[in-house]
Amino acid sequence: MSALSHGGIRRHVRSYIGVFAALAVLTLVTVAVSNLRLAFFFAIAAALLIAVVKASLVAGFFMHLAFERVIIFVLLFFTFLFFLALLILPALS
Amino acid sequence: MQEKYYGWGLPVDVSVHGWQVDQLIVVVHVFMAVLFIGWFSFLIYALIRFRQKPAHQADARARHFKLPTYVEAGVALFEVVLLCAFSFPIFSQARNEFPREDKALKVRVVAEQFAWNVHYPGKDGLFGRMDPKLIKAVNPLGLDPADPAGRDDVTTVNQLRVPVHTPVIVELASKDVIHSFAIPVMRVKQDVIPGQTVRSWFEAKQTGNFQIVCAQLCGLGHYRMRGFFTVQDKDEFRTWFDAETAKKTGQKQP
Amino acid sequence: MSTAVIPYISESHPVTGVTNSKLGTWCFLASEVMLFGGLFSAYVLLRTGTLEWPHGKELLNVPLATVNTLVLITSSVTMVMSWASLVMKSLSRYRFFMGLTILLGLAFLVVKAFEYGHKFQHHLFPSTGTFYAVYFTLTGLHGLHVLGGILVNLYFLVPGSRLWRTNPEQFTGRIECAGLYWHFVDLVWIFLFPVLYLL
Amino acid sequence: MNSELGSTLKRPKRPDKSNHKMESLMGGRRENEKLPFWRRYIFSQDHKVIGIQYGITGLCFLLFGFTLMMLMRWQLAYPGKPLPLIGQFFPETAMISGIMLPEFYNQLGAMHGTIMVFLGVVPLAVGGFGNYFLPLQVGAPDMAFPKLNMVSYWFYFVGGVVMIASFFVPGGAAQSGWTSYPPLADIAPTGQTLWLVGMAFLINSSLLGSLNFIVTTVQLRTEGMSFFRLPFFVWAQFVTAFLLLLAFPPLMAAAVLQLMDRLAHTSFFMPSGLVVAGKVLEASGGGNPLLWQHLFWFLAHPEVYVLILPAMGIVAEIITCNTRKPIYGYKALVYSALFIGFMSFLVWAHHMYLTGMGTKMSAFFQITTMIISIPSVIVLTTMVLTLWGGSIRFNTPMLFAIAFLPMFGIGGLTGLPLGLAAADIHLHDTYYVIGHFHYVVAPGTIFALFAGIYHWFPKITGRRMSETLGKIHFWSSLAFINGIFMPMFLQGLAGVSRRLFDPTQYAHALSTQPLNVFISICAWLLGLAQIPFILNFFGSLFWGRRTGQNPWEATTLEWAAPSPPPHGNFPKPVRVYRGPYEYSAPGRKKDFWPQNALEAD
Repeated sequence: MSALSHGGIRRHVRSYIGVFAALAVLTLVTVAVSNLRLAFFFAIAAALLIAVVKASLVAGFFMHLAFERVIIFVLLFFTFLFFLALLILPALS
Repeated sequence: MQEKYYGWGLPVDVSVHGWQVDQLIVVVHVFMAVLFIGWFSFLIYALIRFRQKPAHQADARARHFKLPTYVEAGVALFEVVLLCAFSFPIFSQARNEFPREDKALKVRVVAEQFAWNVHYPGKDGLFGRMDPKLIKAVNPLGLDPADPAGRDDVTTVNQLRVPVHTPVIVELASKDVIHSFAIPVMRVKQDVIPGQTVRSWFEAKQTGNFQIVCAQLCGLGHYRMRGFFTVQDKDEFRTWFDAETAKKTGQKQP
Repeated sequence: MSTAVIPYISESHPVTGVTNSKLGTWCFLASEVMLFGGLFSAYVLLRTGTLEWPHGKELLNVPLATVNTLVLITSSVTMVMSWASLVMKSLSRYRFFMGLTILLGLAFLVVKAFEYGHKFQHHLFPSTGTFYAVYFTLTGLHGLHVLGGILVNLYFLVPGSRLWRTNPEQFTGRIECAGLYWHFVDLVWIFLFPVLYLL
Repeated sequence: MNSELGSTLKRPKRPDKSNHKMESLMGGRRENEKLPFWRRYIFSQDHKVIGIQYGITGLCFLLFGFTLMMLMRWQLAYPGKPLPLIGQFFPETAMISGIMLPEFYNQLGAMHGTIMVFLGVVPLAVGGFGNYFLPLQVGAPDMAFPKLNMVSYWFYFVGGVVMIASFFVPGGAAQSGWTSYPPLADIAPTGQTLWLVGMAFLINSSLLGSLNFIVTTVQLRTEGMSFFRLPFFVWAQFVTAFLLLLAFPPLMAAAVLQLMDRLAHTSFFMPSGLVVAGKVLEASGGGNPLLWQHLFWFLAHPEVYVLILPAMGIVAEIITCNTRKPIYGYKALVYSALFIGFMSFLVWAHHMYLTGMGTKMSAFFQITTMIISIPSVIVLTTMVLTLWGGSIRFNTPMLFAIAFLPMFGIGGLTGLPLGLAAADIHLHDTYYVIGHFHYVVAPGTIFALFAGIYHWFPKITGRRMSETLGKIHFWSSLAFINGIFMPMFLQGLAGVSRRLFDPTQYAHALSTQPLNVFISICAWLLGLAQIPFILNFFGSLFWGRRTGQNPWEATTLEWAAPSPPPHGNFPKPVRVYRGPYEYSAPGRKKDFWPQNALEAD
């Protein structure tokens, strides 16, 4: 990553500003959605969806996951799998 | 009198449905013995035959063995049988298939640090209301005197008496820490988590005096938290129960 | 400090394509995902366990938290800008953006401290109820992670940057890893904010 | 201590192709000698010195945990009788004129479990052997992050000191089992808080260590060392590192929650309306004790695979080396280890069948538990088939490694009835469980660690341990260890529950009391049987026969470095040409072909 050409990094910087704007807007959106008094299930689904979109923006552009090598994805795939198991199974039993 | 109940292996089976648990334990242990003896004798044979001898060199050509893969497949298959034919039905019977309420004796057992409070609903079949704030030495369950349903309830400490050949539904609760209500001879064990009530059930097929065990570490008195589990004939149990109710209701009418 | 020469510290491994420190940082972030996974699992189990669970909106100050979220997002941007300016070989712009990141992080902590102080005044402590216990524990542990991130960034702002003169490549890699950690801390807050404040 | 640089360093002839420069490698070594004593041996960053530090501290804690058990066995064999000789030296809070108190027995039980698992076996297996031999077997000069490696040892050391200190606080050490189930753990005396703080240090130490192992294995493999040319020991440590990395943090979260419960009076694990000793507890309530059990067992089951995987790695190395034959089914072994690592995250609730869990959930966890038993069967079978067609040498490490196979077999098989929920109804929390996991850990992992010590002692010190003392230690330990744990299965079937301070209170336990006496005698004799090992271990440091670089004629890379390897491990960078276990290759004079040997010789 650090061996980027001068032009390449310029493009990256422009994308950071775009991502920042998107994140700010999404934050305001999620607060607005929560004020809509949706049914309980939809409120959770909406909030989590927006949070996931924001998270993937941060991870994809700021943490350069979009340009990362496969070994990092293998590591994150298994971590995410066990994260889900830990999140869901206790509540089911 | 105690000896014939207990020994170095499985204790006597006093429960009508206990044979299923014993059968599964025996089947699994036979399966384990067969596997271990076969596998261990192969190990010993290989050690003796291929020990280091002068002018003998190991041959690196790995002969591909067919048998082990079959054995592994067989083990996997038998485990499926163990699960579906034995463990799932027995466990669901113990956890889900409760006897019919009207035919069964309902009892509540409240565990506390180092004693079992047994609470019978009495003739009206209703348990009196309990309130933690009312708990005192003389009223360990915190029974609310104002509640009419509780007036005829019989309460004992560490004494669980049940009639023989009658299904018993036990409602378990704990006042302080995690205990575990276990009767080895009945093949019954159920963790009692404070903050939740959980139900278990069993049916005795033989009279006698047995013991209730606390199977989960619950503090420094865990080892002496022994309860007495007495199975009596139906009429013997009724006379005992009537005497207790009379004693309890007798006190109520001055 | 003499260490035997360890390869791939600043140039990436020919096969895996990553440097040691980046793979190490991602492993550390994986363990942090599991740490917050444990805490979120506690939140899910406790919330599904009880019937009455207060809505975050009534008890917590949502507008202030929204501002706080924007503060943290801005600090994420300035962090990645500080790394980008190192790639563009200008130490001064790096120092500017890194300083900004640290200030924004401190601002986030000040807002949190204000929120906590406000609650303590109203005698709302972790021991008042499970909702407050979850709120204080999760945001508290997240706050400690933010504090840790600030200390690391402070080190890289002044003493750490001497490495720029001797080995700029390695220093850029270090800032990238500090940036990964900081973005992760922001990512956790992105999930914490709706879960605690909005649902 | 013993890493003086006897070998003269010839300047290498061929120019260095690989990207690390030769001069700085030489420079690194000369610079290392100039370091002051405390920087070279106490706060050292050399993975070998750290490995030895972990190993020695781990062995000391194993001995300490063992003595705790020997005290417990006295109370179980002769309940209520004063402990002869040393009984009067204990404070009033533990023993009154030699007669043990129940709370002290619970402290011994809880700390025996904690010390043996978290302070003894894991640091020895992962911290000691992993730190020392993973870089060597991978062909790396050192771990990827030396400073982090040093910090991980000192976190472990502080955690150990905190654990020992917890014995001396008022109320004694943690006394709610090594599992520390709340609400009992929440209302326990201050020792429990120290246990949580100690655990926090141990968790972070293992985390930093596993990070190092993963990056070293992935990034620092030398030229030619592809993933499938790695020795199985490296694979086992690699999978173990992932288990530590991903399973420990949830326990860290649970420890934070329990610390909040104990110090900030929150009630994550305290349900409402608790009445303790007659008084209503004023905690805010609403908590769920099962939350701790889920988070704890989410760690604790991968933790037991952390205990067994390095042992499998060590046993695989020693068996192939001493049968002079390539391992049977290397790929099957590696895939089994990976599959065990993956499945170990999905089986944890088989410890919780009786907590009121529904039949659907217990069915799921029974299925995953049965699935995870298959790779263990495959691992054992491949190791036994490795013996077929070999030329087996019965030296001490090989004896321990061979004994590991049937012992781990019994441990694994006795897991079957416990994994079936129906049989678990009767066997849960009885001595059957104690027999099951001790067979896996004591004659299993600890025998494998002994095998590792005997096998690699020449590489670490340049001297051999005595074979006669080794064989005395082996045969006596094997006999007594089976004498301890085999009768426990009978007690378990009889329904004797675990953690009983005085088993004679129960009729069904009273009938097995003769077994308790027999077990206790075997336990004390096992303690005596360790004396030959201790003498052998420290004696051979000075009087053991000197050995060269490769006394066992093994093929893996650590035998390509001098004994003991200098700082930076390999005088000349090694290059790997073939798989790890090329023994008795047809048409060659010597019956072993080291990984780094050129085609010709």
